[in-house]
Amino acid sequence: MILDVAAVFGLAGAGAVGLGLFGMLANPRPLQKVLAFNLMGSGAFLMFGAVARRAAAPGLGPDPVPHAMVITGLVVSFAATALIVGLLLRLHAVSGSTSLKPQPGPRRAARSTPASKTSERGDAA
Amino acid sequence: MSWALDALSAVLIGAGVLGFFAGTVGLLRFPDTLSRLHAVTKTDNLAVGLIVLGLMPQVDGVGAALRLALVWLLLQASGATVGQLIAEVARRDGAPPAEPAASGRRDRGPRP
Amino acid sequence: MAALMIWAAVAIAAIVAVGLVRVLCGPTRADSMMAAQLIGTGGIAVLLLIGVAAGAPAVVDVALALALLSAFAGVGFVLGGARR
Amino acid sequence: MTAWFDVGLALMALGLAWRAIATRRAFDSTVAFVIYGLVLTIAWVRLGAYDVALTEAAVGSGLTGALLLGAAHRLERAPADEDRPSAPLRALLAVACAGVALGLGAVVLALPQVEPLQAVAAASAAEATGLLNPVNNVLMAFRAIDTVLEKMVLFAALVGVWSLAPDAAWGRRPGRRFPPAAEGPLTLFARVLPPVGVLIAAHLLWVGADAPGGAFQGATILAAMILLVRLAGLADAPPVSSRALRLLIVLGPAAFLGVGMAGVVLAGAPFAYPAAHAKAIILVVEFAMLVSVAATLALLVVGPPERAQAAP
Repeated sequence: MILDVAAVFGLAGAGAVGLGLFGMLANPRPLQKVLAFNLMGSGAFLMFGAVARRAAAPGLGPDPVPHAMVITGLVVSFAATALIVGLLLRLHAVSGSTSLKPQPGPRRAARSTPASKTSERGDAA
Repeated sequence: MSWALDALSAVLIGAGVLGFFAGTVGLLRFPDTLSRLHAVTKTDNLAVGLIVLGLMPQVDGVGAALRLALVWLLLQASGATVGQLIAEVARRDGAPPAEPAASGRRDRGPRP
Repeated sequence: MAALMIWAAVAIAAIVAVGLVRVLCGPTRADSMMAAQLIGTGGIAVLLLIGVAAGAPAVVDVALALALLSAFAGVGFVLGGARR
Repeated sequence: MTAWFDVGLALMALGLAWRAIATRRAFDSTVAFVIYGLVLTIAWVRLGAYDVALTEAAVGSGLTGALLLGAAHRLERAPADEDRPSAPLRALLAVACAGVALGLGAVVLALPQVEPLQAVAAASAAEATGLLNPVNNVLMAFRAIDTVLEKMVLFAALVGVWSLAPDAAWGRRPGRRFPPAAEGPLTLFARVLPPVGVLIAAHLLWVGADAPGGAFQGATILAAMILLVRLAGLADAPPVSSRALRLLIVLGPAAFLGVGMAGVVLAGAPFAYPAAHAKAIILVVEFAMLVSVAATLALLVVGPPERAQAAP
């Protein structure tokens, strides 16, 4: 067991995955769930960083393949976050709430007819 | 000649660290939001400036030194703007200025 | 010289962390934004110091990007907080 | 000395992560998350991953922060609507999540020091492409298909976000209109900063061939500049039905795909580059991606069209 840069930040990554998972399961607010999901992702990326550092060759620096994968992963998680935030805002605009539980009835009947169709299509995607 | 440059760097970087220290002391000790803002925006910009000056003799090439200077210039501009905007938020959220006489001087941030 | 830069970076990180704890507990929104501003400048100073100490000019580019984006984040905070 | 620095940095990151999930107000969570991103940027520099540090600074804290802040502001008055799990259930969840974290931690500690087979492969690709930055070699040559798919994901996400527009707003300008602010520090700033940002983006694209940087990092900075101009009310986004805008968005992925397919004819395999012109081709593709990705990222933050009437 070596406690060097890789181990320290790898452990921090493991901690961030745990915290993110807990936030996603235990926090009742959807926006904070999204945020916790991002925390989980960044923890996983940090562990990738530890792996890359462990494969460092003298004179070459850390393994570039995990780094490239983390960059791709950051972009993809941003895209997913943008999509889910869009869904959340649309749901709020249509139903006046961000709950995923079935509502007793649409609160704004006038606006919900064309729009709820859109949000369902979005949910399935 | 290089020992003189090293000594200059050491003095400037040390002064920069002191600047950050002073800013944080102000942040911890000042009573109201606007004076805390004053402490953060002013001393930190000065401290980064000192550190950048101290690092300039340590990098090779004019390009690298210019990029260091650019970092500081960007921070100056953004510190000035964001400081003003934060003061506006503080005012809207109802933070009272400490003393009416002094506040006029206090909440005006540095110009870019 | 590199050792001195690392020491300075550690000192600034510690100072900023102390200030951060204070400000994060602060009551108003302006205090939270100040926290972001403080760690933005402090983080850039730390990056410049460890970058030059390690002889990695790329870190100055990271600091440049951070300086641009910290301004952007600051404006975002304010527009979230102030302009209705 | 540096070991303690790393430990302190890691503890700071975990403390901020805790604050991001534990506070009640969405605004406070988001601020903690943005600062967490800044701390992670320094952590990536310590890990020697300068390319990732640039991306984390730009995307992890910059753009994601802007996106979440905007959403937090708009959901500020939303009622708390899901039920909080009961205390025993939360304790159980905490134990389970701690178990996951401990298991992952054990895996990290058990990682062996290995021979970098892939590092050698990617570094040797430098001779074929003429790029000296190993990470960009991986992104543009060694695993180019991943990078193409990543652009497709961005594109698909934008299509998804736009499809959330209400029928009445379809084809109009996306997002809300920010009225021009009174002449002040913000408008001055939004006029002075973008030219500097464009320069830095171009610099990152250019040095990306041989040093950390590249099209994606440059694109993020461009996107941030576009958003800054919009936040200051100096310009509005074009309507989503605009043909020029759509061409701009498709340009980068199309160029990359086209060059990749042309590789079948010119170099004998998809996403292979003719060795003599590899660097020039990669730079052209990266420039096309810079423009497209910047537009796509900015539009993802802005959101779907939602104004039923044309802007007043």
